[in-house]
Amino acid sequence: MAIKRKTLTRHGREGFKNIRRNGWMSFASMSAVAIMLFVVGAFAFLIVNTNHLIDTIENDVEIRAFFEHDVDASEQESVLEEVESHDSVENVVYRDRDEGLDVFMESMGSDGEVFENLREENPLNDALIIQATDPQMTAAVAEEVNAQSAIESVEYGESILGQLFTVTNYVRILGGALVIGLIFTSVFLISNTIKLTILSRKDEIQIMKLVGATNSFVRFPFFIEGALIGLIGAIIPIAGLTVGYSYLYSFMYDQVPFFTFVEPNPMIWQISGLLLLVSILVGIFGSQMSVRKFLKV
Amino acid sequence: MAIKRKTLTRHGREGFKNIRRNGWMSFASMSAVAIMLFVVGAFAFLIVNTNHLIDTIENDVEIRAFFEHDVDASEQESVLEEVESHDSVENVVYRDRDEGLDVFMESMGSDGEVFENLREENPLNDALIIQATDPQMTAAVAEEVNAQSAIESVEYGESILGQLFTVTNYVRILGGALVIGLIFTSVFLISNTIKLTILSRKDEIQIMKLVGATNSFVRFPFFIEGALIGLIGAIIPIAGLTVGYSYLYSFMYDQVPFFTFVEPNPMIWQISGLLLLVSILVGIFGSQMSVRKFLKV
Amino acid sequence: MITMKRVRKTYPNGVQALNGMNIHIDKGEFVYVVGPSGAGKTTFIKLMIRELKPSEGLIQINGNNLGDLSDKQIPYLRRKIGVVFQDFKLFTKLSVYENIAFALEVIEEEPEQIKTKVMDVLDIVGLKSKARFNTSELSGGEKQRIAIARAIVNQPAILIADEPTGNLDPETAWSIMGTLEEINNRGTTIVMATHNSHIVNTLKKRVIAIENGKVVRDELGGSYGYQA
Amino acid sequence: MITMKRVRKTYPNGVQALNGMNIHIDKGEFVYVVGPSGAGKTTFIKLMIRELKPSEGLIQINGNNLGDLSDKQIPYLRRKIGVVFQDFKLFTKLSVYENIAFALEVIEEEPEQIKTKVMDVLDIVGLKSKARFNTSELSGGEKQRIAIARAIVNQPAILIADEPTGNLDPETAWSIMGTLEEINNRGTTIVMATHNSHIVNTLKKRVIAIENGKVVRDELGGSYGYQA
Ligand SMILES: Nc1ncnc2c1ncn2[C@@H]1O[C@H](COP(=O)(O)OP(=O)(O)OP(=O)(O)O)[C@@H](O)[C@H]1O
Ligand SMILES: Nc1ncnc2c1ncn2[C@@H]1O[C@H](COP(=O)(O)OP(=O)(O)OP(=O)(O)O)[C@@H](O)[C@H]1O
Ligand SMILES: [Mg+2]
Ligand SMILES: [Mg+2]
Repeated sequence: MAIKRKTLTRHGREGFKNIRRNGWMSFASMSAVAIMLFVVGAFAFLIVNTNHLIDTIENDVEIRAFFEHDVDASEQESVLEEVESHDSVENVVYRDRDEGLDVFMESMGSDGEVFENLREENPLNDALIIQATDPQMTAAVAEEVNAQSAIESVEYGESILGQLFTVTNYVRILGGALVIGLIFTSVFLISNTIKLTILSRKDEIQIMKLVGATNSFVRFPFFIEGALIGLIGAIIPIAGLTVGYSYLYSFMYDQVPFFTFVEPNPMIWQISGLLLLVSILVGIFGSQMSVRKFLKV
Repeated sequence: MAIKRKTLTRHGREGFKNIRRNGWMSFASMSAVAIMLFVVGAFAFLIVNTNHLIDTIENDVEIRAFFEHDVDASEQESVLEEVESHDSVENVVYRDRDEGLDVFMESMGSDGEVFENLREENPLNDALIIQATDPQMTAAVAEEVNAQSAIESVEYGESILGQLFTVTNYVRILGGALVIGLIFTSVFLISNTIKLTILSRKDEIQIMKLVGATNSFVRFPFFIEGALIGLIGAIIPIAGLTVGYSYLYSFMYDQVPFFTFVEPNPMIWQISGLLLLVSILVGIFGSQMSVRKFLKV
Repeated sequence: MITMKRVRKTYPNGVQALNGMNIHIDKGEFVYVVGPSGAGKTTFIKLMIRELKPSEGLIQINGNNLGDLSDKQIPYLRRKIGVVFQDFKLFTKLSVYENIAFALEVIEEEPEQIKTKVMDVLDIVGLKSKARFNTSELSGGEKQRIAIARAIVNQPAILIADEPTGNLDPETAWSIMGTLEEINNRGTTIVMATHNSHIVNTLKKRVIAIENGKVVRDELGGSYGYQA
Repeated sequence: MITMKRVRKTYPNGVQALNGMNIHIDKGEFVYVVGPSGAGKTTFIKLMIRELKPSEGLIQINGNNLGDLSDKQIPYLRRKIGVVFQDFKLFTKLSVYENIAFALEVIEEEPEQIKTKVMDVLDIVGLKSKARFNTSELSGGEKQRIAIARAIVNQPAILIADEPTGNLDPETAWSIMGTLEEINNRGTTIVMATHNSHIVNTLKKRVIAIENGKVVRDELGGSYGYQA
């Protein structure tokens, strides 16, 4: 049964009018939407950046595989090639003992210079610097490399690495759980608020039914109204979050060179779009669920 | 004008009854309270621990002041004493070049052993390890110490320290602002929800007034009701947070030895108590503010 | 047109509002339903528009057995019945005009037609000048007249009025009765629950008297009263 | 007891509901207020209990000039006036008993006294058996009688009733009128707005007729009607 065009126009108009008629109530719903979206949005940014930080940290994990002192260049070369061809290896770099000392001295800052006199009788070994495709594969790769007879020892901070991954995995799971929890919570809270505003219109809905309105005739304006509440409620938090994040990003960029946030573009638009979509859907969902209860007349 | 005891009893009874009479509405208010308290509480724990982490990091900041090679023991002693008596100095430890090498080798892990052959012609200097009372005073203290003629140079990670404090101060301010914002937001959202439930009782309130009830007679049961909503709404999130945090604390304690959370006891009780108090006050505030609008009959 | 057979209605709280009602009203009739307070008049009306379902018995409206109608069909039944509710049931947040227009929007009347019809019916109940007012700004009698206007605006086959003159002064009440007679003359079946003995005794019609949820008297051209 | 001088009331939407009312009612009087729908009867009543403030003019109740009363004093004024509202104004979520008891709780009556008084007054209006019912489970006439019961339960000095028999069958209406007479005989001043010409013409009392917000007739033992 197709809805006539004039009726559709009427529903749209009523939806808009109802926002005004229930002025204070509409405002209450919209502010609930706005606040929860703000919280969820801010949290989403936090999670994205935490993940980014974790990735950065994890990607710093490297394996240093030291050659035996008596291994010659061609043998080193063939080991390099073999490691390179390994499935779980992302990247291998050869670093001879000289370079090794440079890197070491540099890492010591101004203290490092005092080690310059080590260069003659350099106690370091030539090494391969290996990165696993998946940082969590590091230990496995290191073991395999260590099995090679040309390799004297491997180093990859094994003492700390297990803990690091425990923590990062934990943070990831916790963050994910929190985001999901927060989203459910927001959906609940927003539809709760919308339900309260519609509860006060119970009589109105029942009168409509008694005067001969079909369920869909009653529902349609509420559909528009719900979508509008979601839409309008989303504007302020999205604008706020967008501006706020861009500002924070450039602040971090200027002040903290060793860690940058995730670039606003396009992440910010993806999150905003998602928030907007969810907001409108929740508005519609909340109003439709609430109206439904009062249609049984 | 003192309220009679029987009237007080009546108000209390009505307050309780109204929670039941407005069943679904009361539930909606309580869940709004519960959810917001959960968010605020979780955030409070997050902030407390972030602060704790920052403190831990900041307290790791130390100044290494290296003596000139030709300074003798007694002179070193007098410098130590002078630094020790400085107002902004928390703690000074003397570390000769030998210990310095030990510490250095240890910090290098298994790589360190190769430096053992440096011990004979140790390139390091004897040093003072200084901690400032306030980590943010570090730079100032370092400069003063460096002014001493017996001191060759000072090291305190100056390149990174400015950034560290920028970040930690920023995180502190941001965290504080967020907590305050979140609290205001929650207060707004909760009283918003309560307002919605009371709005639907506008007629009821006006009839009371028309039948001769004084403002305080109308208000008192709402006072009780608001307090109860705050109280009941607070139970679940407080229980959840308490259990959740204790669990998280012991998890971190077992799994991550290099950073422990703030001990649950007494922090958890302080935050819970605060949340409960705020919750009840917001319940009362929300209901009283909302009733107020409808008393003008 | 309207038939009830052995209809019983027991409310959830245990009150037996109808207790074996048997009624038959033909198309085009004008019937007064009288009875003491709490006799079951409003319950009887609620059953006809399926605001309530009977606990027992058979109800036929316009040839449809209400028990056989699905929830989806109920709105179409209701559109054929105009009802003046005892408590008016106006949309409190809407204007007088919007209240009446709603009944026409529901049946997807043409927008221009809506305007004409609403103003015509407002003229009939004497409240044309208050079209733009909010219903909360009306006196008791004015509200009642808006309820009447809404019930008749889409020219229903059946008009049910529950105490439609309870808040009207005699003069206005008579003018409304004139309107109802006119509508009845054009073929609309009218069922009017009333306590107004003066109207019942003057404008003689069929009188169905209900007491304790049963028909105790059913008399053509009867007078007010319910002692059998 | 009740005095109005040159009282005008203009609603925010511009309607002039009262247009220079002058009225004086003595203690112990029984007065009918009649007038067509929208004449201003309910507005007149709302002014007396300060539900509304007059736009102009002087109102005295019980020797108090309402213009001089502070907001704090209004409740005490209202407790001396029992009102049967045209739209009942019952607490929809409370039981019949609780509705009536509220008027006594407000004046801090003793709990045992409340019980006795509520049941007594329910007996008077014939609804003792429905004390525990929710008001939403009542018929129109039953609601009206609860409204009457609440208005008289704390024996107010003045009883104002706005169309108190509009939803009652004649028999019940007469029983209520008997109660009002009795209360009046015990000294209570009664002001009753009504459209029931039969009652006004049978139980002869002072009749004040209002039209267009003005007193057009004021006659002791007059009959229903408002053409001067
Ligand atoms: N929703 C309800 N729940 C329970 N009982 C009800 C309900 N509505 C009405 N009743 C009871 O059913 C009986 C019939 O009520 P009904 O409203 O049909 O009476 P009525 O004839 O319309 O009375 P009136 O003339 O006072 O309007 C009454 O005893 C009333 O108390
Ligand atoms: N709240 C209001 N806002 C605006 N106008 C109002 C309001 N209440 C009543 N009016 C208007 O004031 C006039 C007097 O209304 P009032 O209710 O006093 O009449 P009444 O004599 O009680 O009528 P009825 O017999 O129909 O109850 C009417 O024209 C009405 O439309
Ligand atoms: Mg009825
Ligand atoms: Mg009136």
